[in-house]
Amino acid sequence: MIEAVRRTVVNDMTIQVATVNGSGSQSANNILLKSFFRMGIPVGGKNLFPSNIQGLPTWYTIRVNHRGYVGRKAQLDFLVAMNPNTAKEDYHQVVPGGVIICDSEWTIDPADRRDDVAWYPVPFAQLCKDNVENAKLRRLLTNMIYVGVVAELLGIDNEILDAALRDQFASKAKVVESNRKMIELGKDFVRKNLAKKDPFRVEKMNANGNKILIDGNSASALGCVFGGCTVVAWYPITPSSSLPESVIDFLNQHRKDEATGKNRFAVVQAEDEIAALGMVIGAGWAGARAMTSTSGPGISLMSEFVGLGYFAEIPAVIFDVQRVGPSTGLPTRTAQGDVLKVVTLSHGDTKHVALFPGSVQECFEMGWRAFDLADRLQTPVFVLTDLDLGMNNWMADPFEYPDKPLDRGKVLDADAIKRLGKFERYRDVDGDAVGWRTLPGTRHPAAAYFTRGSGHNEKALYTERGDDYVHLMDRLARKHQTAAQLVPAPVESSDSGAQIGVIAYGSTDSPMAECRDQLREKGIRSSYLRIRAFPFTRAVRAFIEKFERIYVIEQNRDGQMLALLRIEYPELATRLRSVRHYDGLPIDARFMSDHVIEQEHSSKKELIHG
Amino acid sequence: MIEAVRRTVVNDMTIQVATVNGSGSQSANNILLKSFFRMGIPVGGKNLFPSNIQGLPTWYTIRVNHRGYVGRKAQLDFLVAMNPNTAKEDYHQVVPGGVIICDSEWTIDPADRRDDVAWYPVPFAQLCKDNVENAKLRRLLTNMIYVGVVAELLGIDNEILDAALRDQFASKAKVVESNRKMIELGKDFVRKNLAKKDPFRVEKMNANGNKILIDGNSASALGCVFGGCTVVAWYPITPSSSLPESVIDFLNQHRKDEATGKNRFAVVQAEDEIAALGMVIGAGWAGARAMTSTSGPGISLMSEFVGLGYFAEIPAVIFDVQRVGPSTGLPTRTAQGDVLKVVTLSHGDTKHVALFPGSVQECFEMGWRAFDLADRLQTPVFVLTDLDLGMNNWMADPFEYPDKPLDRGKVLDADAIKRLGKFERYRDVDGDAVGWRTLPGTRHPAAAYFTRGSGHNEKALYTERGDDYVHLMDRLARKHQTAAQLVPAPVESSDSGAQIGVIAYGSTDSPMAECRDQLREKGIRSSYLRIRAFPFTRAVRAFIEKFERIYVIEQNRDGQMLALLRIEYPELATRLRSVRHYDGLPIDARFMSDHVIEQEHSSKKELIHG
Amino acid sequence: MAEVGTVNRLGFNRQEYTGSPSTLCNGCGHDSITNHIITALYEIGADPYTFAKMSGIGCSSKTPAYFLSKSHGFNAVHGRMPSVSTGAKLANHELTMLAVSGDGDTASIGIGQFCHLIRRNVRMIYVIENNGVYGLTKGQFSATADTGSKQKDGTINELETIDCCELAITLGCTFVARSFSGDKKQMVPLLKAAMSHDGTALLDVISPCVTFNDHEGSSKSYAHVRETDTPLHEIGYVPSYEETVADYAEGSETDIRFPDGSTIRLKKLDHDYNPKNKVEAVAMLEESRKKGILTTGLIFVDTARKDFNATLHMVDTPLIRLSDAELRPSRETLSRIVESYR
Amino acid sequence: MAEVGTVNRLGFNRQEYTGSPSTLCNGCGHDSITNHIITALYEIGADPYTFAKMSGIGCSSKTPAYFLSKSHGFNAVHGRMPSVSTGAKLANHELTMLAVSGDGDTASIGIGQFCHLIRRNVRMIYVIENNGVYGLTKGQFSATADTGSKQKDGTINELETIDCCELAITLGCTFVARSFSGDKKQMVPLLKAAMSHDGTALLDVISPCVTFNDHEGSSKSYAHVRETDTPLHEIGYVPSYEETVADYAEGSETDIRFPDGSTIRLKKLDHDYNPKNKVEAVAMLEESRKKGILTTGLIFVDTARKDFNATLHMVDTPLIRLSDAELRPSRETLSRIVESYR
Ligand SMILES: Cc1ncc(C[n+]2csc(CCOP(=O)(O)OP(=O)(O)O)c2C)c(N)n1
Ligand SMILES: Cc1ncc(C[n+]2csc(CCOP(=O)(O)OP(=O)(O)O)c2C)c(N)n1
Ligand code: SF4
Ligand code: SF4
Ligand SMILES: [Mg+2]
Ligand SMILES: [Mg+2]
Repeated sequence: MIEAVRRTVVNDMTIQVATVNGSGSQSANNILLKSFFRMGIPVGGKNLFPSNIQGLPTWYTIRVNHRGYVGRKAQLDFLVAMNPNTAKEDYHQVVPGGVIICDSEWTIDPADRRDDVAWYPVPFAQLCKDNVENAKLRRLLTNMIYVGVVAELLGIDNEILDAALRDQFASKAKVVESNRKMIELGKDFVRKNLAKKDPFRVEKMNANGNKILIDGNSASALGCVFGGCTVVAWYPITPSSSLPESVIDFLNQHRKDEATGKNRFAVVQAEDEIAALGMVIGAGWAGARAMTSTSGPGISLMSEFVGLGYFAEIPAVIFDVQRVGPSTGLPTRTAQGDVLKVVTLSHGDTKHVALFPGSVQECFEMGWRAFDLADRLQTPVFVLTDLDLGMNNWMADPFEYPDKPLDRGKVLDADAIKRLGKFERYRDVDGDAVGWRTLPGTRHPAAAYFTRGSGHNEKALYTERGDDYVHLMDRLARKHQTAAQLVPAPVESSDSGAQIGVIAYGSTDSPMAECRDQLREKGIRSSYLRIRAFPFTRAVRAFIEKFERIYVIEQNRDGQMLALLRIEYPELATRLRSVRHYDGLPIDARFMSDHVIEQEHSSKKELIHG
Repeated sequence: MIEAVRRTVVNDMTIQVATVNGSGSQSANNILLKSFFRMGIPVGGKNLFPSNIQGLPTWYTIRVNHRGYVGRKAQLDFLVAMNPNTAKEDYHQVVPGGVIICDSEWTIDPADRRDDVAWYPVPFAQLCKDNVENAKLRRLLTNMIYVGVVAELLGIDNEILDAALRDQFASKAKVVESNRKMIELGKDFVRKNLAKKDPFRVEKMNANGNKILIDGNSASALGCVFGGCTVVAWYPITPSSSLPESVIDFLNQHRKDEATGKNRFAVVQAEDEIAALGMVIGAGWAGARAMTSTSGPGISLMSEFVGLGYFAEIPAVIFDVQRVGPSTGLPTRTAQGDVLKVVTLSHGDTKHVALFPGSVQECFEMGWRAFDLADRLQTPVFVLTDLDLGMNNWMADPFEYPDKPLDRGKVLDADAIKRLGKFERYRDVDGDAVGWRTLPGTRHPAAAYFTRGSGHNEKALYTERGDDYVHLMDRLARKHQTAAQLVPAPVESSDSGAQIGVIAYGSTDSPMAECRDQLREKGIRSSYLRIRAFPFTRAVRAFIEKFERIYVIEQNRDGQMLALLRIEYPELATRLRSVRHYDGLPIDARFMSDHVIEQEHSSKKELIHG
Repeated sequence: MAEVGTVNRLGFNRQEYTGSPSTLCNGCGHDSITNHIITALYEIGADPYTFAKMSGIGCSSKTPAYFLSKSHGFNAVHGRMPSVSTGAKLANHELTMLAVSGDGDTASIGIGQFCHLIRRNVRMIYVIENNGVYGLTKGQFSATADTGSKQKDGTINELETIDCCELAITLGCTFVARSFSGDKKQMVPLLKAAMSHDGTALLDVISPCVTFNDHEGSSKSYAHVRETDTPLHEIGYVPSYEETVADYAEGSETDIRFPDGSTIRLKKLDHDYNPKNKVEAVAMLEESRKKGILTTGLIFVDTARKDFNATLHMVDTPLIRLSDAELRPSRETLSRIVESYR
Repeated sequence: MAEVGTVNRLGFNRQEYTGSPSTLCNGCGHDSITNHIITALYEIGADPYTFAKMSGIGCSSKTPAYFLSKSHGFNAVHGRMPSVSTGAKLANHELTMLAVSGDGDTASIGIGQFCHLIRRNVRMIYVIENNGVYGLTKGQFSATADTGSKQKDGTINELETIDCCELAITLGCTFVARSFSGDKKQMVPLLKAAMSHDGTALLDVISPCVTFNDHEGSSKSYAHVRETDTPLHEIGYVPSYEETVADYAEGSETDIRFPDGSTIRLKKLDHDYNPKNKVEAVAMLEESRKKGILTTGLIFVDTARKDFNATLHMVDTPLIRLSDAELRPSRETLSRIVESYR
């Protein structure tokens, strides 16, 4: 039996909708998400979907939190169970004191009948049957009933909800109408038939200021557009596809010649990832800003071309929206499992530049900066996001317009060569280890050079000489040092009197504030360094030097960032500890803090005993 | 002016023949090499050739050394200059007191006229013209004149030389005859026209006992044949090609059905490296012992399939005969630049098993053992050699016949399943983290399972559950620990009272004895650990723990083995120092000892000042 | 055709040829093909323990999980199923290789391996479940999308389409058929014949994607395919263990005999078509492309060429069944070899 | 043909179209092709500053270093030149893409990219220097090795040969020619025409490897090629800036006009051949294969299809010349976009 709840819980809950994919619940969930958002309550939405198209279990989780914790929280308060196949398991996910909404017609096994939650049965199927004639539409529209139910139970603002509904279906008045009707049905049912027995409520607040709600792939795509990218070559793969697909949409909207309607860009859906990167390399060589986007298997396939880009020094931007696993793995789950792989990609001695956006703002910002970096450094630049960041919706401050013009890097045109009197492609004339380049088509007899992935000297002539090779490889190593000057520095945030350091990167940032609050509650003050790029900048070493124990928290099995830090800072290696989460769900704050606390305790024990 | 030399130098010299490739000098060099070898003098031959087919400079270096130092020695004693295009540079490579043989018709720039060497002009072109009618044959036969010249100057045993000549041209009496004639011409010319002014001589000794002379690729190929390999899929690439090509030869000789003449093997020249490994994976899955062989670019292309092999647990053997560079690099130069790349190959969390043969014996032994390991561990196993080891001729003790029968690993047939009553492909029933497998075609209703690179549970059923994934990945990590029990342990060799440790692997072993003697001369006693596999066995840690300073010596820019050691042993990371050689030539003893000594001195300085 | 009772000649009922339940969209063409495969296997009395089910990645490539649960299956990586199949077949030639791929898996990323598989004539059944789009990644055009076909969002394919049948014929494929997932009557005998064929048997089956490519303007929608489907002939399959009964009028039929003794019988429809002529086949496909029709049936067959295992002169014993003694040469052999390096 | 003086219409002498000295074997067919390329460029008065020389890996792929030293060149990775070329052409469509590849580079590892390049009809000249072997890795058979051809060590190729011309035609290639490195008279006008062609212009040139594939029993030896070479027609090229003079008898010639105003004139030899018919082209190639002859000439041409840049509806300005303002939308645009996510 549920205890009568007096206390109310306002603007702090995790709601999960359990459905099947292909059932159109995404619109319903978006409307809920947007409503909370516009009520000024911090919110985050995460979609947990299967690697298929229709009919398999899918969960959408909305976290509403007045303190701004919008990372994943494993504990579930509020369940909308729409999928009978997973209901049994779903029921048991809810915390005591939580809420379960399900179809009143379902027979529920007594073993699953929890009496520590508020149980709201709703005759979804029946309501729908009674109110929707078109059988095809029924499945779609059922979802709107739960929107109404949830809205009524939680007290979502009516006007805001209706505006979110209208936005969702744009201008299609008829669609809006039929959906609105279903929402009303849901609300009405609650009002007439259900007594509120749970503590959860939402109330307008003002925490979201100027913020927007956007997924990381759209943000990265915008970064590409504002980074001046003109050539996009890609091959579809989850969870990356929506990135280039968004680029296409944005380019079509914002990069056409108004007079002729023609494209100031080229997008090619390549035959595979090898060809995709090949096209990017070709375009970059010819002087365009070019990018591709992929996930794990594509990264593996791109290995050989990445080595060419590194060795022949050709700009390219590669987005890796990481997913789980070696091989095909879990295509619809999130991970940070390519970090070490990407920065050492391809055979032989290579070290690549990689950026790790930690938020959708940074997807945008590093998105455009990646093109500047690639041109400036004349090398492939990776931008590593992940499924969680890329495909889920996140709140963000409005994106800032680039603070500097496009940096095309060191390119000489015919006039410049005339002035200089000579040109040698691979000579380090400026001490930054980056040579000047010319573009094909440059009208000067000294402009041409031959690009190759085999041995070449400063004049770009073929060579097999050992000293030439060493000279080139040493310069490339120095170029990596130049890169360390140019990549985004890490971001530090410190408690006063911090006892430990915490290092994370990418989407692992999102539950970090919550995690550190949890640590603080246990008396552990921490300093947090968010790494934003490889090569590491000086600040990374400085941070590690400050603490005896630093926890490197990441979402892979093998501690890939940890490995990189150990390689780069052997003398600090023993300070580094590891917290790793790799079940494919976004890491949550409790997991992080529990593991840090546990290791802190055992380290203290060691001190006492040892 | 050359000083009159009284002292003689017996059985200790480095001879270099400078020619152009495609000129047929290989036969001449082989005859010389074999003659020294059969005279019982330790000898090693290294071919330095360009990445083209005909007409470019090529150098063949023979090191003769009574102490058994047959690794590369950068210093050159004895030059046979047959290539006018490189002569200028070649002359200056010779040590004072050395020898230069060249064509007496060449005009030599006074600046190149060294008077600190013994200079022997020989009218090669003229002798040839006078004695060979067929103009086409002339170029080939010229080489035999220098064989005669060298033989006479050094005192190569006549009978042995003639036997080597006959072996070289097998049974072709006419060819032997015409070549013999040229050798005699050379000898005769020396006898009649040249006064010996250099100290170098060879004399029969008895250092080679039972030894053989063989290249690493042939040895590896023999390993495959004795490892029971039945399916070979490959794609040509230097310096790997001669490995599968030797496998083909050996299989044709030793693995035919005598009755029908049919093949008990299948060799496919695949369309590329992706397909090559795909075929190997398919064959391994079906139960065959299968292998492929490649070099750097092929390794990059194989990434995706390697990840599948790791994740779906399919045996495969992959030889990587390493060459220089990222991208195409220097295809005909040697390196150890794939070490880190190979053991972490493919996206996501992967850790692969790799063997590092340090000699031709080990190419053979690890060659066959790799198949046992792959079957036992059900995973791709890499065997990493390099151009130096693979394509050059090395002395070796006769190969030992495998000390145990083929180990086909954990395979259940229909009877076994009947007995057991059930079968679950990916369950760790024995605690070694390796499941039992069945082969397609097994006649039992419970035998079939579905192999996939996507998420799977113990029953090989598709799953996207986080706990299943973690369970699987953790087992794979444990399997790596099992591997550490099975791979070859490192080999240790210690000076009493050793002050430092030295770690090397693969072909870096060959000059190590010489290097440690050089260190000893400078008062530095060392212990040497030769790593033979990844994962590291316990002995590696134990070794590092013994010394304050351990030098990891390897042939790549980035210290790839060093990186692996730092990742695996962070608490020992600061003990590890690095000596890296990466100009594409085999590392030589002096380079190693100089660099160790230099760092030893600076470490001592540090101790004094700090 | 064999009378369909509750069990077939091996004593198996139809159920025993099925697999786990499909997770594809309701109405997906691929599920129909799965059914046809099950029917063909059941009717022909196939021995499940001899099969290896091969596929790449995609909705189509998932389907081997949905039939023949008693057979081993291998879901390889995207576009690389041909090489894995080649390796497996070399290892054990007694396996009947039954492969399913998608148009993206075959004609986009996989076209290289597809070409070389055909060149080698590896004995296998290769079914392309061709919907003109990448189903699993949500509907992008594949390389088999027809020129002028429309995507759901209105985008038109302006690129040339790759006709896998024409490509295969050009490359010397020895069995090339085209069909439609909705045409059980045609597909089942074609599948049976494919199993009898000693070489690569390609079936390019138009298999509509109801979720992403079944709308107006799509040339691979059910409606459009039904409208333009033009069979070359009526097809009957007579297994080796049944007697051939001549029940057609003289001249109206062609019999093609496979090395295993079975026969495929092509009954002429409105015009003559000779599936043994490469150039005629190409001409027919070009004509169909021009006319915008989908010609289905057995387009080309050549029963004379050697399969890959034969080309490689392999022994009859499957390699995986060779004994240790047959695999590892003797101690004496090693000594002899070593001796030759002295 | 233009009178060959010491300089051409741009004032360049022949020397200015050369590159660094070849490092190939003496007598290698590839060196002859290099010469024909230089001749064609010189005669036509090509502007070296507009060229991009593309290649993969192999002896053949080295040759771009041996011509047009004033042009940028790109020696990509093995088999992947087509994608790199596609990218470069998209970035700057004013570049004249002149690509050289080998038979291994194109038909083995590169066949996937080759197929898709053709499908896209990227405007470029694509010369396959076809010797049937991998020269650079010492003579292994490639996928274009003819069935029955013998290797130096006596091994016979028992696999089907891939005919790159037939393959290209099947895939819709818009300019397909075959020639022989030793036939300057045929190759030079073909190369000129290829430069005029608005799409992918394929020249599959048999180019004997003297070191590994020029022996008795090889179907790609000089001797065998000379013996079996059968030209389809005599070829003349009239550039746009010259007047066409009708100097052939009525009916004995075919003129094909390219969009740039130039014309290729095919003079009939012993039989009629129409290079505009796909099926006829395939039939001819099949016939040649059967007869064991090497038919050379312009096999197929289609001047109507759009090239890839046109298919992509790209602006006339090369992408690399767009201004920063054209590339980066305004501050206001960003605000508007951001607004839409509120
Ligand atoms: C290397 C790689 N790239 C991309 C993907 C993503 N991917 C999965 S299925 C698929 C396309 C499948 O299309 P098709 O073969 O036509 O099968 P369908 O789903 O249409 O049946 C792609 C691109 C992948 N799994 N691996
Ligand atoms: C990925 C990769 N695999 C293999 C090689 C080795 N390789 C270099 S050239 C070549 C074959 C070249 O043959 P072809 O294209 O016919 O050129 P040819 O030398 O005959 O002119 C190969 C296999 C390579 N460079 N890269
Ligand atoms: S998405 Fe298309 S191809 Fe995939 S299961 Fe659904 S209908 Fe079939
Ligand atoms: S090996 Fe053959 S292809 Fe290569 S350069 Fe020599 S002759 Fe030419
Ligand atoms: Mg498809
Ligand atoms: Mg070739």
